[in-house]
Amino acid sequence: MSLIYNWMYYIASGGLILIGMYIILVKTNLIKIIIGLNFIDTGVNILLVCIGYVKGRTAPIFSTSRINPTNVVDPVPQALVLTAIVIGVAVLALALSIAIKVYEHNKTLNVTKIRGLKW
Amino acid sequence: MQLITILVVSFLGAGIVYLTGKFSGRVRDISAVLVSLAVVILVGLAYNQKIYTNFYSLPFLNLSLSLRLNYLSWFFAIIVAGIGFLSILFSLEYIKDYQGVGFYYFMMLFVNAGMLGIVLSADFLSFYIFWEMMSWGTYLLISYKGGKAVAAGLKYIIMSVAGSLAMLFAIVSLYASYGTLKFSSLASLLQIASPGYILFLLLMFVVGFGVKNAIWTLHTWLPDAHAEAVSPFSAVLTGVLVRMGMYGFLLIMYSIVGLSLLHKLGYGLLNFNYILCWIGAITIVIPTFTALLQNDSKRLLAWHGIGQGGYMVLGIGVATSLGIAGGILHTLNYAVCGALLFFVVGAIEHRTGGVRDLNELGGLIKRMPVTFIAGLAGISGLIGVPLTNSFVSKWMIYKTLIMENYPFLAFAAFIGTWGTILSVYKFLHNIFLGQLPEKYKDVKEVPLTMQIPMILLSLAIILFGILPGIPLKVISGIEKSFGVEPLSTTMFGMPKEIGELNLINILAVLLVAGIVVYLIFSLSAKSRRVNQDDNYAAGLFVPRGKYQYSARFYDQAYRIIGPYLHDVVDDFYYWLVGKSKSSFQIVRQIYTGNINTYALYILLFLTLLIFVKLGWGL
Amino acid sequence: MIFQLILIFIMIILAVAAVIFKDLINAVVACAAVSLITSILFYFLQAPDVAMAEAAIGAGLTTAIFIIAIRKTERHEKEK
Amino acid sequence: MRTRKIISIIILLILAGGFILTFSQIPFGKDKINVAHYYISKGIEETGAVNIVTSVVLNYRGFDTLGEVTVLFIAAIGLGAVLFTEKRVQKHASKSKDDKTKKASLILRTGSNLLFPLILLFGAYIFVHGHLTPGGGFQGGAVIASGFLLMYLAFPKQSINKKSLSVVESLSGLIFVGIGLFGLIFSGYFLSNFLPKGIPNTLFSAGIIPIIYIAVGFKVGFELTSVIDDLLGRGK
Amino acid sequence: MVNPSLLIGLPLAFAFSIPLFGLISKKIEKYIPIIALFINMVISFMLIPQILKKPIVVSIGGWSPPFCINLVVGPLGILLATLISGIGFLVSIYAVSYIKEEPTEKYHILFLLLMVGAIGIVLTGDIFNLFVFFEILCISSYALVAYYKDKEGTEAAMKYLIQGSVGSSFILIGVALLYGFFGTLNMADIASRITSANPTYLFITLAFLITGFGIEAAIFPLNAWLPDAHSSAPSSISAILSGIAIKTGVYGVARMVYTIFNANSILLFIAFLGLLTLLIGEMCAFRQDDIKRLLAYSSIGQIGLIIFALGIATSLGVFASLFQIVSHALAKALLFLAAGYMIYRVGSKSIASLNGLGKKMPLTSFAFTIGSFSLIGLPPFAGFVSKLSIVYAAMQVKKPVFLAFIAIALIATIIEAGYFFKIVQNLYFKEGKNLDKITESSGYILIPIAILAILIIVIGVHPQFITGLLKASARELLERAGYIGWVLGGT
Repeated sequence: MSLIYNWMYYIASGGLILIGMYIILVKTNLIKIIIGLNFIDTGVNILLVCIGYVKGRTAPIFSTSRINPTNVVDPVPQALVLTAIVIGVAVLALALSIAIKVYEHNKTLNVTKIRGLKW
Repeated sequence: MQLITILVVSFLGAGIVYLTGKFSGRVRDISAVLVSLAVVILVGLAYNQKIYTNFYSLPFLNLSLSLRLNYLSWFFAIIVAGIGFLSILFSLEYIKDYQGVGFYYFMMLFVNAGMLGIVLSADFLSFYIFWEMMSWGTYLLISYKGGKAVAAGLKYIIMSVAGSLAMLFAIVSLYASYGTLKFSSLASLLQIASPGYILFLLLMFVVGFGVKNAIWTLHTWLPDAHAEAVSPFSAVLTGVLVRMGMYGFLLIMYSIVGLSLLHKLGYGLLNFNYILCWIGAITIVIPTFTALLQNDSKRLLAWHGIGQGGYMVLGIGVATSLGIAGGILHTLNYAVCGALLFFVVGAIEHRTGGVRDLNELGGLIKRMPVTFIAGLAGISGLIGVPLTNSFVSKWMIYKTLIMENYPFLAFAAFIGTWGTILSVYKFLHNIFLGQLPEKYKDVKEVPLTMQIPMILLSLAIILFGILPGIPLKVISGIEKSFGVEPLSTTMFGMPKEIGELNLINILAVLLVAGIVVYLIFSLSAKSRRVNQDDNYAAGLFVPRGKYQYSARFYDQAYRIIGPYLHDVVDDFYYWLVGKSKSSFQIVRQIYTGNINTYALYILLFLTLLIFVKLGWGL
Repeated sequence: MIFQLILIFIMIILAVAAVIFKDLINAVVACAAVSLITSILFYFLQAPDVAMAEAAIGAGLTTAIFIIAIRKTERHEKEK
Repeated sequence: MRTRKIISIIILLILAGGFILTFSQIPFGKDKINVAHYYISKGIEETGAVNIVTSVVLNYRGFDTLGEVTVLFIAAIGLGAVLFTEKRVQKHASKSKDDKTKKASLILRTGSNLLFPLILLFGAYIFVHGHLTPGGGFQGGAVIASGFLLMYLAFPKQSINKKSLSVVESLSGLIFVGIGLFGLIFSGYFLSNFLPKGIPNTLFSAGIIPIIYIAVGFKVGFELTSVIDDLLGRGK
Repeated sequence: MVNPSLLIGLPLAFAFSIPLFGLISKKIEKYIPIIALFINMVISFMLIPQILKKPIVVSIGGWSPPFCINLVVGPLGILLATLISGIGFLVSIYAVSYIKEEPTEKYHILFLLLMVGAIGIVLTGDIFNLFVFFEILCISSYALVAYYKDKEGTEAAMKYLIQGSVGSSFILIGVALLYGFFGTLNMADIASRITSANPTYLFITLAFLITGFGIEAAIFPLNAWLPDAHSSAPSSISAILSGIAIKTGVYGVARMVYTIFNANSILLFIAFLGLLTLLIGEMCAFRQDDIKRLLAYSSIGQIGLIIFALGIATSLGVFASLFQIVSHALAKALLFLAAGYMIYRVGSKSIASLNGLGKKMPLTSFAFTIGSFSLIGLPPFAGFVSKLSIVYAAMQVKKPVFLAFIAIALIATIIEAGYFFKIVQNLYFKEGKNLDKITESSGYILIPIAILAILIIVIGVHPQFITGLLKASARELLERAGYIGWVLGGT
């Protein structure tokens, strides 16, 4: 049981990252590729948070004064993930706007057809 | 007298000329002539002084650029300055109606300054800096006229960049292994180097200088460059710039590696010098005979430039004191003759509106007598007729070949001269002799500023022909600096022990023969001057066409030896460029434009990195 | 612990479904579901701040932006 | 297409192998806290914020959040630049759209009228109590943005005055950087907490944190709204 | 004593204030980036003498280094910051009259924030902060590449965005794994603890980070985005991307390999990668007929040379690569600015259309010639000294493999000489069609081009100006103990 417990979240984050990469490698639809990017971001966020998780400890908020400082989860990865999520949204919004413009010009979202610039 | 002043005067002079050009043409022409004259005087004053100055230091590479003056550098410096001055003088009239004349004068003086820098530099870094500045300056000047000159310029710069990069490779390997680039210290350090390393260095330098001196396999840029460049610059190009390669050979083979070490390179017949002689011999024969077949006057002279370069390489390849002296003297002689002939062609081009095709011209002797005399002096100099300067140098080269008993090389040299005589006769005959076509009826003689350089150079040919002692004294000084036992020479030729050459006797004999011929000629029946076309042709209308048969002079010869003399080396280079172009096309297709493929490249790179470590790491 | 395992299993299934769906709206919905489950997982990993952020931004706004973009372009992923 | 799938699967397997190898070195759930001990133990009295994550986000690693806000600002501006259409094209587009966009259903309109102020209130609550309860500028901003999104859905023709949006955005950004520069002037360190810490667990504690989080809340809220507005292409 | 955090704080404040200035009057926006970057340049010039004596470590927020984000302003940092501010200042002058496309206010904000991102990357001492500034740089360059909103621009931006965000995710994975291993984010802290982890697994983290930064640094297989992005972006942006953005990627790779991971075994592999990039870049550049695409490929080639020099682990090798970074940044920015304005005047990007511009736009073509001669490495220009030091650094290593590498690098230079000389000839010695209405570029365009050309000649003739700073930064990169000492030893 402890083996599954230890590896459960890593499987989740690794799985999401690999699925995201698979989409980018194989799928030809532009929106599908952007979804793939979103998956990779989510996967990395899960990885970051579960690196900071310590078994049997609570969230790092001392609203009630009785929590002694030692049994609290690591706050730093959570701070990093906050930033990473918002960066993910920013890139996503920009990607979709550029995808809209690409669709306006090429009338297709199929990546194999959008090949004006090569060689 | 500081060496740096020579360089500063020439470089700043170029700048000043360009700036004055912005205001008025007259001032610019005068200042250009004055600057080049000043350079000639400055170099002349610095005759036999031994100077060595550090003028700039690069602490981060702990190197310092330095200049030095000895006989070798002075000898080449005076040629550079002299021919540079004469070509500036010649181009005053010639360039008047081109556009971008300010750029032309700036570049001419800049290239001259670069050459002076090469000749005066005392360490390989400043040598390389000035060398590169000269190369790209020449590139801009060759393609100055536009049209076909652009392709010629590109061909030149690619080969010269390839050559100079090979040289850079050797220079930096020298610096990496010895920590210094000064010629003097390198000369002593290289004595203890392994023969293999010296051979590698020599190979690299030969490639670098060979491209510039147009030895046989690296010569393909020269005909196009000379044919397309502006005539005054072609004179500088063939006379002096190409001879920088010669200066490089002398520098690396004798003042740095030294004669004794050269003999130890290679075993028996296969040593470095012998191969160089054979390259020289081939460079004499093949280009001279391709010159025979050319119809364009400039191209013909260009091929001769390569041929004569072969004599020089042959001369210094033999590595005897007579041979080296012959090679160096021939450098001077050909510089004079080559420049003179290009001035002649330039004069004709100037007067006949740019016509260079030998079949069109003819009979200009009546219209342009001074140019004819200069042309006659030039071609006799090229052939090596007695009483001209290259008779002395060719005589020395033949003598040393025979004394060192290289029969085949001597035979190649003779054939070379024979080919030169044939093609040069075609050059003179088609341009000056024969019947004057109508369209050149009103051709006048070239203006004075173009005649002076021609006259001066013709006098120089004759002067050095009769009194070879003047240049030979300097050359014996050069040989002393090489450590070769110097040639004992008299003012008029060679003393008895090396085989009598006394030009005064030859002069006396020829004078006597000349007077006798003149007497016979003037006492004989008075010949009546007859106009060409007032002969009686039984009432038929006499066509005004050319009676001259000189068109397509060596047609039969062309049919026989033409196919063999097809420039196979040039085709090889074009084939090489074509092959690399197609391979670049394949490489270009890596970027397919498909985003999935690009993502595939990224992940492939990542997995490659992981594999490289896992492979090595575990 | 079992509940988290089930959630992760559902999340992986939803992710694979998002890859397979041809209709982009379904794929986006699957993606929203994945980020919703992620926010619940963050709750289990004792990271409430991140859970709220992921819920509000990941599930809420990302889905909206995706749907707006799909409305402006094509809805179905045409194979060739 | 087949070969591409096979190659990518092989690559992904190798990457999975790499992940497994590396994750085996980072045991899940073990106490790997190293630098964070300082934040946990001295977090409260140094920054006065009860929510340690907020104190890390704003004080100890405030530079990241400043960068983060800049990233969002760039995204909004970049979106505006990419989706920018000249004025005349926009008027023409909005005129032609008038007839066919039917009004939203009654339930949606009244529901959203009712809910909108509540959502704004909830969003404001989140980022005002950033240093006390979980949540903060980003989460509150996102909630406000979803509120505006709801209004956009309910009223297809209306849109927010872009000019005021950009003013609020840049003002709140300036407040954040201004506080940073003030910190530099007062106590020699960029973004240092120069205001009094107050009593932990009360509203007005933790120096500059609530002020910055209010500014960030407004900024994120309005920026995401302008992103949605640009994407919908209704901006006046 | 000027506080280096102003280098990032001030331009950020200016960037946020541009929309407010926009309300007052539309014309002011064009000049704000100039003011901001001019102040940055002045600050960094004032800091140089002080930093040569003792590097400054500035903590953000007032806590002692490992517990907060700190800016490590060593010789390498200040060198690149000065280069970025300088070139940014010049390009912002160029952009005043070059950018006429409609939302100019948004262009200037994005441009200024791109500069902030670049300076932030170079100065920060914390890997997550490095990732955030890297994101700022990337996102603003995505938006700016798509600025013209034409068919090419959007497609190029799309491809650049996808590859860039894949790269950023790899960097984030790398940062997460590093935090997992060592529990700290401060570069010096990680560098001091690097030996405590198992080197094999650590290498996978290094692989992720190198791939992430390598995409921005345009190493061979990862640079598919560069030709499209640089050729379809506005010229002032491609000048910044080629001149500065790639260099920050190279700085990232160098920081990871030298300072943090101390991975000397991979340096030979990086040298080989650099050589491969050089060859491929030059080969592709030879066959282009679109001038900006050609310049983009030649950037790939030059970056290959820089990375190759970086791979030579000796102090002279790193010195040579930094010198090449400076000389390439100047020359490439000059080339893109000059080519951009020529295209703007002539109307088409093809090289054939540039024929005969030498007479109509003499100063711009003269500057273009200087830039291209400096890139080829001809003597009186800066490119010669840097290429000479690279060749010397490679030779000094005495390993036969480096001799072969440098021989191939010189052959690549011949290819590069091939296409640059062809363009110079087109400019001067070929007749152009319908060039009558073209006049010389206006004031705002000429100032940056002239200053860049003068800088190239001055550094070429007298390299001592920057060699002192270059030697110190090479030492900083190589002696990681020194770097750790600055940050952790004493504040």
